[in-house]
Amino acid sequence: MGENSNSVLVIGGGIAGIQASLDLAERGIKVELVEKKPCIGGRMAQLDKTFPTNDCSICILAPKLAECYRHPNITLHTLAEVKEITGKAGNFKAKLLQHARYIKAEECINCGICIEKCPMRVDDEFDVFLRKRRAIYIYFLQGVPSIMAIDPEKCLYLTKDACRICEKVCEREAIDFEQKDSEVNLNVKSIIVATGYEPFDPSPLVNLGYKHLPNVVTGLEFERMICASGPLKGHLIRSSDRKEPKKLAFINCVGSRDMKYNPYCSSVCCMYTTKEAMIAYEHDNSIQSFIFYIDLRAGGKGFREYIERGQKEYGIKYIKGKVAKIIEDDDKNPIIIYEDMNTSKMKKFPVDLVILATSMIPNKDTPELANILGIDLDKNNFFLSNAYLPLDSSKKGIYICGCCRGPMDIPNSVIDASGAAAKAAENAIREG
Amino acid sequence: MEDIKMGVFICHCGTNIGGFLDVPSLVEYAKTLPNVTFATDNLYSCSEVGLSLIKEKIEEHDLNRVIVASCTPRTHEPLFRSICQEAGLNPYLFEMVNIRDQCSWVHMKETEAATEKAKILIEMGVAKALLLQPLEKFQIDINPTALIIGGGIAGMTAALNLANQEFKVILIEKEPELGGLLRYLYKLYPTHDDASKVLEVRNLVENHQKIKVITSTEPVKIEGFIGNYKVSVKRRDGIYDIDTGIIIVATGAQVLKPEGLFGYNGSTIITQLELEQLLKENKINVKNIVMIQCVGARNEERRYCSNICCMTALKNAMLIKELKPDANISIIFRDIQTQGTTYEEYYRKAREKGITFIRYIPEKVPIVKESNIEVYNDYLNQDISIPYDMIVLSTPLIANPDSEDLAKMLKVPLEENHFFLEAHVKLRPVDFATDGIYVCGSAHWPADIPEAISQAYAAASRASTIISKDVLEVEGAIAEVDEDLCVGCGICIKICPYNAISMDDNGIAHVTEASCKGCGLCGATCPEKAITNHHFTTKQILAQILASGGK
Amino acid sequence: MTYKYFFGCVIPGRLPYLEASARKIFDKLGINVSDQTQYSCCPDPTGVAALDHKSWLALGARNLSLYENDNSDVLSLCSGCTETLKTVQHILNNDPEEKKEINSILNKIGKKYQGNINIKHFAQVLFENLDLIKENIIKPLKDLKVACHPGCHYLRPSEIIQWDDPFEPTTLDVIVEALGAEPVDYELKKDCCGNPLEKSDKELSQKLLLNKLESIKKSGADCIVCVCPACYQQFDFNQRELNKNLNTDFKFPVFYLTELIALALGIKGEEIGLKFHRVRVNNLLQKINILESPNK
Amino acid sequence: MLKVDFEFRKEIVKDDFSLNYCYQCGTCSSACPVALVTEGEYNPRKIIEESLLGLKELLIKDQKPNVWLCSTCQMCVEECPQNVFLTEIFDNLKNKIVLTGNYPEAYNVQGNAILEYGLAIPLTTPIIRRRQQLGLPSVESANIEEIGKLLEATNFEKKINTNGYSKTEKGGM
Repeated sequence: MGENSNSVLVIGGGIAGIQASLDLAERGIKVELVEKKPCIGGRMAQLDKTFPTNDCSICILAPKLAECYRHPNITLHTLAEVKEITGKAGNFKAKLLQHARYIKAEECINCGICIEKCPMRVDDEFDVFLRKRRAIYIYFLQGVPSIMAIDPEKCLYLTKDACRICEKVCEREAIDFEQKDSEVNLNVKSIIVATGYEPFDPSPLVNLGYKHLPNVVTGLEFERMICASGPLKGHLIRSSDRKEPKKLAFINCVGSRDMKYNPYCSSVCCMYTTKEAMIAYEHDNSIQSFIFYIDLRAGGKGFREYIERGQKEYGIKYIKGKVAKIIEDDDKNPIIIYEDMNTSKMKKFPVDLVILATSMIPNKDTPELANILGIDLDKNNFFLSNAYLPLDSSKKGIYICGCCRGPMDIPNSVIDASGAAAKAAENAIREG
Repeated sequence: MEDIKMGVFICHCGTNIGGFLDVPSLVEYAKTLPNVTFATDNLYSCSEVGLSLIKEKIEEHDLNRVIVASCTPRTHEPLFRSICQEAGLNPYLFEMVNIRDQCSWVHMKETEAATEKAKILIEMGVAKALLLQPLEKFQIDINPTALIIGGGIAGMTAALNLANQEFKVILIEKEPELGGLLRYLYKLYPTHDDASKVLEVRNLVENHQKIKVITSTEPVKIEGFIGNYKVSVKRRDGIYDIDTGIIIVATGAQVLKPEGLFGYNGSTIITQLELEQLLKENKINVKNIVMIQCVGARNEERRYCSNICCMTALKNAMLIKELKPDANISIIFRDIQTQGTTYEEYYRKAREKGITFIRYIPEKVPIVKESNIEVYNDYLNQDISIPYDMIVLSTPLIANPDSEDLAKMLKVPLEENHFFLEAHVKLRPVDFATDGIYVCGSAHWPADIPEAISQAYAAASRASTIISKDVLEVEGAIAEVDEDLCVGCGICIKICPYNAISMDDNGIAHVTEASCKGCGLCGATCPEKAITNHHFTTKQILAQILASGGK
Repeated sequence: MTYKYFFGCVIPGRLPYLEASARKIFDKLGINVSDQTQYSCCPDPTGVAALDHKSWLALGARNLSLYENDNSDVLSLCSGCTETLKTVQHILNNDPEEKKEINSILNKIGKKYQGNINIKHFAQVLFENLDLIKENIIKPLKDLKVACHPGCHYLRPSEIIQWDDPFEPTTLDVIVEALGAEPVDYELKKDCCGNPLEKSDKELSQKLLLNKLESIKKSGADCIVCVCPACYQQFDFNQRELNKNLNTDFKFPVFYLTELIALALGIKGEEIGLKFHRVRVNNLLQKINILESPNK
Repeated sequence: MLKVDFEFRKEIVKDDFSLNYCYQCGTCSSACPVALVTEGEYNPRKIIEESLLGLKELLIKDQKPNVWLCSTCQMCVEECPQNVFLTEIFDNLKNKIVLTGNYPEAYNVQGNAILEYGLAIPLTTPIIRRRQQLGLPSVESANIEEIGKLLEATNFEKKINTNGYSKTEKGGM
């Protein structure tokens, strides 16, 4: 990459990174898009539907993935991480660590034979550990680039010098165990950080029973459970007895607005629990959902109407109150202990399945990346932004967008991403 | 006659289709249809593998018609078309059949019948594909100028960014000065910076070489199409024309005046905006202040939550506390809207300052008496009384009354509350369905200053993707008027939602190719059948109807 | 490390046999604990604290002042005392105003609170000497299923107590397991026994006890272990009364943790006054061969 | 109708500032074992809301909900997402009620025992005998005059109800 070309480094290949890349590419600016996972798509790819339109998430995302892959101005670096940034606005030098994929990208046609034959079963991160994948795998079915990757920590050959079955069965000889991690050096004018979030693990809230009670799951797990391409093929059943749950309870603010865990509001849970309850109802009209909330936050466009629709057309019951304790009966049905604030009476409320709307928290490696980029974090470890320059990081030429600067929904991430693209373009031109 | 070789690709869409329809039998059926020389299935046609397969088969079998039976053209047609093009096929020789949204999803429990329906749908697709004609896309020149309507914080921010990207920007404002609602605010949340400090951006805008600011000006007529809009604006001294490549709508919103609500009188019972003025002038000298939230919002008339009033109330309550620490401030609310990191922290800080929060339910709204407010306390299940010296009503931002006129001029839609309606709530939040027009700030939905700023940058970015180009390629499947049949009745001009048809000097309707989206309204409406909608010709549609068993 | 006992009111004044078991095991384990005289009521965090915060603080601070400047940690035999002493120290160390005021009161009796000592619950000291206990076990408590009742003030508020996990307490189970017994889990493990409500609503106090006992019964436990004299009284003294009032039939022997350890260390039942228990413990201990069966 | 009393709220806040942070989520009542067995008649959340509104009559006179039913188990404090120290706030309310004299007798018994002996449970002859049997040393608790002096400084005797208590009365716990 020559010094004179206008190019921007985008870190993170979720919806924010993708939108920023596409805007810049269409603007005529070259983009280096870095994603640490084997495929771009991010969290949005894991969701079943999206509020408030209830569009199928992957269906509206997939064309953008393909567009990113095909756009002449975008270079994808998957399985890659930013290791070092030097220089300043207008002339940053980035050093990427390109992890070996052990696959010849141009040869793999994603036929899947290697997956069938691979003997190693590994917890599938994309499906939030609800099913197993193999050591050779495609990150998710519609993933881009749609080629295999080998998990070096699980592959029998790479860990124990055995197996190599994939190599034998691949007709296209696409397996390449000789590949090594490598370094990629780039020159860019601006940097956009779009590294997203991860869900909070609610295990420390012991009284809610996550991991102790089989029929208490997280929102993201539910999202995969109910997704047609998920581990249950969209047939909602509970893991304890494989029965179809009929009564669902959603608990909002799990780990959020909580000084002991995450003091902030995760912005999206009131809406997405409503969405999940709606989808459940659409799968099975005999399902009844109850959403426990502190404040019902629906300030976005059409959000309040969405909640009303949830009440009227989907029979969702909203119950004011935070739940501190969930127990179970002998049939493993969770029992929610809560106060009905309308009457101030305590209730023991048995349901079939509980869904915990867990907080969005910063990615584990955010502090490390902040260090590499030389930008500040806020007190919650999100990247620090300024109220009136919301997309600027603390360093000139580096812009932040989407959930890496605080919890937000998809439209706001997309707005942020386009906005960061505008800032990055402005910087590239002014510092050019 | 052309030798038609058709390829049919049937998509499983994971299990979205494959889980409910008998896809292999669809493949077998497709092979029996006229001119189908190749048929196969695909796990995900839109995946890279699926796409390469299509390309490979076009070349291998020398296909000159391609059908993908899968999801919806709304999201996927452009992708499949571009694949055909890459394989050397005219993209309009591609036809898409929707066997998911309109078949497998709606008949999940009836595999057999649904599979039969899918066969018919595919047969209809084949019938149409036989009649498809290659079409050419049009190239249009782009005027690298941006016109921004509205000089509030959103409009100014967008203007500055585009100008800094070295585009020519024209910013028009109906008021005599820039600044919008920001001019009336005292301090801003969450930092308590003076609004005037943020307003300083005005100087940068006014002095930027690339920005032309025109105040006391409103648009009266908008013509043209992406890259080539002509906007007529009215000034005191007459009407002027502005040529621009794109338009950004940043016209903001206004605060509801709560006439007749909760005893609003403008003196002891006032709005938050009026309170800002008192704060500016340091004129608060009462002790017990009660704020009521959702006044005129979240009710039958205005169902929506205005998004910014809770933070405004918290801010003003805290500012009063700063000026008058012994003041007792209560906020009567329904749900406190403080999303995210800083706002939730701000809410905690407001509680820390000793502000009293009382929740009310819509069934039992607060009653304002002479010196106290009576309200049913939902948390205690009983009525309580709060003494007051002053009441502050938090009213929503409502759409500007002139939005409707502007929407008509732009031929863009408004949503039910008369805010501008974007192309797609999720993924195209600042775009309109009409190309080259964008929206940001409270014209789109009640937005606070930080939100309006982010959106302004986003709109600027979207606009830059157009005006950075010299030429743009536009849709080929458009309407065409047969001049011999047209009688110049003008019905098509009225019905066109994209402002794409005009009357020429001879009284004959004329389609502006760059604006036409090929929606088909004109063709369906023309009493003389003078309009052909390419790619959806009467012949093609009739063939489909006949193939479905119609007569 | 050396310790000084804080006995509080209930154990010396009503349950001296628990004091005996504690003294015996610390002696036997060679843990250096000496007596401290001149102490008053801790005072009771459920009683005096409700009457008057200032008096509660002042009495607590006075007790703490007795132990200061001595290089010994406080070893409390009661969870309530532990909580009071820790909380008083926490409040005074975090509130200089309050500390000043309390010291002006203490000054009238020639005392001064500084706030520099460690306060430990006896179970914490035992947990920290687990290896020592294991080395000295003579009679492992085989085939004994134990429901541990940590009790509220042993755990909470965790910010001040800073010891076991407030939601998943394990320390007692670990000790019990080390003795050779089998700790069992039960749903209401971390719930209150109901003792403090005796002062305001006896019936309610019994309802809480009933829930606890039912939950313990479900777990299949043979006996209950606790580490607070208030809980001990609630379980041991009130079980019979509960049976009478509610027509139930609970017969759980209730042990103080020190008693179980004493037995495992080979200390004889009569030495630690097991006969004073209201719910008889002999049958159970004979069944698991800790006490000799009269038939043999 | 109940009247919001900002001044009384301020009094409660002065004793424990954490009251202010409550946002009425109901976690406390959901976690409270006493609320559960009383089906919400005892309700920590309501006591906090009444405190936030300074509803003195309900809190101090009517005692609805009855704050003396708090078992001080601290479950609510542990679970409260806003770090409100409910148990402490309740103790402070109890202190205020004590000044009105309208509180459960058992607390008084304890208070008077401490005034008299410095201990909540004074030693009785049978216990002293039992201690000897068990080989335990005699109890040397605080000098009661010293305790008396200290409690005089805190005004303890004036705050609690001492009517009917004499040197011969026995304390209890």
